[in-house]
Parts: sequence; C-alpha cells; structure tokens
Amino acid sequence: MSNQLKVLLFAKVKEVLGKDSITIDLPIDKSTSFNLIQKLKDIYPQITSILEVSLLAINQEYISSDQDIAICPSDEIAIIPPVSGG
Amino acid sequence: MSNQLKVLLFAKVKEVLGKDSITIDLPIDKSTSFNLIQKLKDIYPQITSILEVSLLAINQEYISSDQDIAICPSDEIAIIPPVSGG
Amino acid sequence: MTDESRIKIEVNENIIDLNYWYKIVSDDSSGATSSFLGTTRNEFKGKGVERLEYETYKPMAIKEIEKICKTILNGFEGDIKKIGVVHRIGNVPVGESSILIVISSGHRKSSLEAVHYAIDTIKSTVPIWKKEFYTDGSENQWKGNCESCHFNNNNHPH
Amino acid sequence: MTDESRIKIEVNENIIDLNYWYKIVSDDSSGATSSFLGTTRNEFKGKGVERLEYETYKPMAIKEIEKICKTILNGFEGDIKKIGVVHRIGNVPVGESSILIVISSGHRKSSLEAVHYAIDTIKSTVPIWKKEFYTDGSENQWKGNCESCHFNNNNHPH
Repeated sequence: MSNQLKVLLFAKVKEVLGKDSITIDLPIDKSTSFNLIQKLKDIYPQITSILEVSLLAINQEYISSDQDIAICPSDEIAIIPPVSGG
Repeated sequence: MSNQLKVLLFAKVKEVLGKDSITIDLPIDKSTSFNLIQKLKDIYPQITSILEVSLLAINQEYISSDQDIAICPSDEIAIIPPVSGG
Repeated sequence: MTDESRIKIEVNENIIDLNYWYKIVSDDSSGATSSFLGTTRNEFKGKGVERLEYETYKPMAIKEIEKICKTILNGFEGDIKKIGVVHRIGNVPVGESSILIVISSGHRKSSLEAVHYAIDTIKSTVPIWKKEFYTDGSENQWKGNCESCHFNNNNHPH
Repeated sequence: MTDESRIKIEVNENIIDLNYWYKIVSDDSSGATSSFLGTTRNEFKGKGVERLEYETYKPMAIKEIEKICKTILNGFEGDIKKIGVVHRIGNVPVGESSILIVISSGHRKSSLEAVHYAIDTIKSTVPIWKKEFYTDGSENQWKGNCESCHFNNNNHPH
C-alpha cells in the first residue's frame, strides 16, 4: 500500500521540471517529509541543489527543515524555493 | 547713536504682541544678541517665558543661545519659538 | 474594530493605485501614514534589467502576509491603525511597482518602524518569486532574497 | 545630476497631491520609494481636535529643509536618488495632511531610514508652528514639538 502525494511546484523547480505539480508515491508507513524530499532527490537529481535550500509547506504552512512530519494524501504539499518577493 | 533693529515675530510671540514685527533700539556699541534679548524682556515682560525657550535667527540662520553675536540694522532678525511643524 | 477590518491585502496582476491604498488606511485617529513602494530598477550589479516577472503561491502568500499584519497590529505599542499591502504578480517593467505597503498609526514612530518590519519580513517569508530579464539578452535568472535563506549555509543558488 | 535637481521642496497652502510627489522622485535607477505623510488627528490627549493652523517663516523654513535634504543625499551610503518634501500651511482640518516626505533610493534600507531621519529633523529644526483648535471650544493652543526644545531645561511652554 502506498500514498499518492501531489506536490505543487513553483519558480525554478517548476521551470526545471516543466510542470506545476508532480505526484510522488510513498509507502504509507514511510509517508513523511524527510522521505518525500529524499524520494524527490532520487527521482529528480536535477533539482537536488534547489531542494537543499527549499522548504516544504504543508497545508500552506512552512515545515521546519529539521522536523520529520507525517504526510497524508489529503494534505496540500508544496516545495518553496528561496522566496524573492518585494 | 543707536541701531534700529527690526525683529520678525512668529506664532505665540506674534500673537501675544499683536504684530508680526517690532523695532528695537540698541546703542551701537551694545548691538548684540544678548543685549537684544535682554531689552526684549525689559520692554515686553509678557513674552519673557517664551523667550527663555526661543532661539534668535539672524539672516535665516539659528544663533546658538550661548553665543553673543554682533547685530547690524541690515540683518534680518527673527525670534523662533519652539517649532511644531510636521 | 476587528483585526480583519483593519487589514487589506491583495496579490494580483493590476497596476498599483497609490491613492486607493492611502484611502484604505486613512483614519481620523491617525496622525501618521508611512509607506514603502518597491519598483523594478533598471540594473542589477551593472547589468541592464528590462523587466521582472513575479510568480506566487497565492493562498499561502496571502496567509503569510496576514500573519505579518497581525503581528504588526499586536505590536508597536498598540499604535497601529490600519495596514494595506498589495503585491503585483506577472510582468513588472522598469519604473513600475511590484509592492506597496501603507500603514497608518497614531504617532509617526510606530508606522515608520512597522513599514520597515513589514517589507523585511515579506521579503523573507512570503511565497512570491521573481525572475529577472536582462537587456543584453543574457539568460534570465530566478532570484532569491538573501533574507529568505531558510538554511544557515552558504550554498543558496543566488 | 546636481544636488539641487534631485531635491524638490514646497511650503504652501495647497492640498498635498500624493501622485505628483511620487512622480517627482521617480527614477529608473530606484528600486525603493519610502514616504511619510503627517495628518491632522481627531484628538490630542483625549481632547477632540477640530483642525490645526500652521504658520511659517517661509524663506528660513525652506533653507532648513534644504539642509536636511542635502545631508540625506550625502549620507545613507550614497544610495539616495531623489527627495520631495512639501509642508502645507494655513488650516488643515482633521483627516487632511500637513506634510509629505517622499524619498527614492537604490535599495530599501536607505530610503526607509532617510524618511525617518527627515521627519525627526524637520520636527526639531524647521521654523513652522501649529496651533491646535478643539471641538469643545476650549482655548486654542500653540504647540511646541518636544524635539525642538532648544534649551536643555524643562520649562518649555508645551
């Protein structure tokens, strides 16, 4: 059994991957933020360096990069590269 | 011989004296900022307390209150009460 | 007044209308209105800039700006009256503006400091990104504000 | 550009036109425009205020504002582009504005700090005075900014 996690993409990550969202499969018992980021790096090595400086947002809230959080398929997940508004 | 010094008045000083300028006579050898202020206090005791916190401006430049400066009749002299612009 | 009625936030593609936003924050009990307007400059480190292109994760951007506004209303000695923040998205050519922050307060110090806090914090936390396009035709660049380096290391990509 | 062409100062009875002053300081090399707008509040220490009346020693006021503007152009890491300052004189009813300072700069920090410096210094040195008129009919009062206590004693009349 695995979770299908839809991940929203923005800015350089969106541009490099050429789409504004991707779906990642994670085993239900491994459905956490750390594992999601590791899987993203495995599948898309071309965004590894951006992921190093990006944060995850879950349900429109930043997740601290040193915290491993459980993720459900119903969560709204997004990769937030360093922001540059203003 | 004396100097006739025209002094411009503003704000509360102007209001209390009811005019926008006054002319003060000072002996030529005593025509200085200290003597001018003393004479103003002598003639118009009703503005003494305002004069204590005001500055003189000569030719549109502030005069430090601890400096005794020579004044000529051609100078533009003004009493500057505490300002409140903005 | 509730916090909500004292905060107005927009993130959209429209040209920013200064008078509209000053009216939004006007208040008879306010003696001071401070503001910051961010504009596309014609150069970056000596390179000619033609325009910026802004992108956003809009619902989260609005949430993050709301947090900043609420922090401001609760701080600054309770002297803040109203806050308006608008961020333009899409193409912003040189000379046009991407962000306006306008804050009214009883006395000047609080809104002056609140505007400074607002722009610093918006630049570090709100999910909005810009891409710089150059006049010499060289490859456009996604930017990252130094304030937004989420990780304390030096290998950020800007 | 000379210093003079980068500074615009007015002291007059006109209603302040926000857009005009933002246009005055606009500059393609500017990424930031910060401003301060001072407005007549409806109360002073719990007393209802109806209007303020401003008076000035105009030629000296303009000279003093010029000094402040030149100090700003020479400071703030040379990052200041243009400065606009307008002070309204005469009657200014509640909700209307008496002063606008608008400053453009390359980066945000310099104009944000320059606006703060400008309003603090204008309030302490520029020969402009205001009289406060109250809604309860009590006697109107000439004001003195705390910043302008020329003498370091405590017997100032406000």
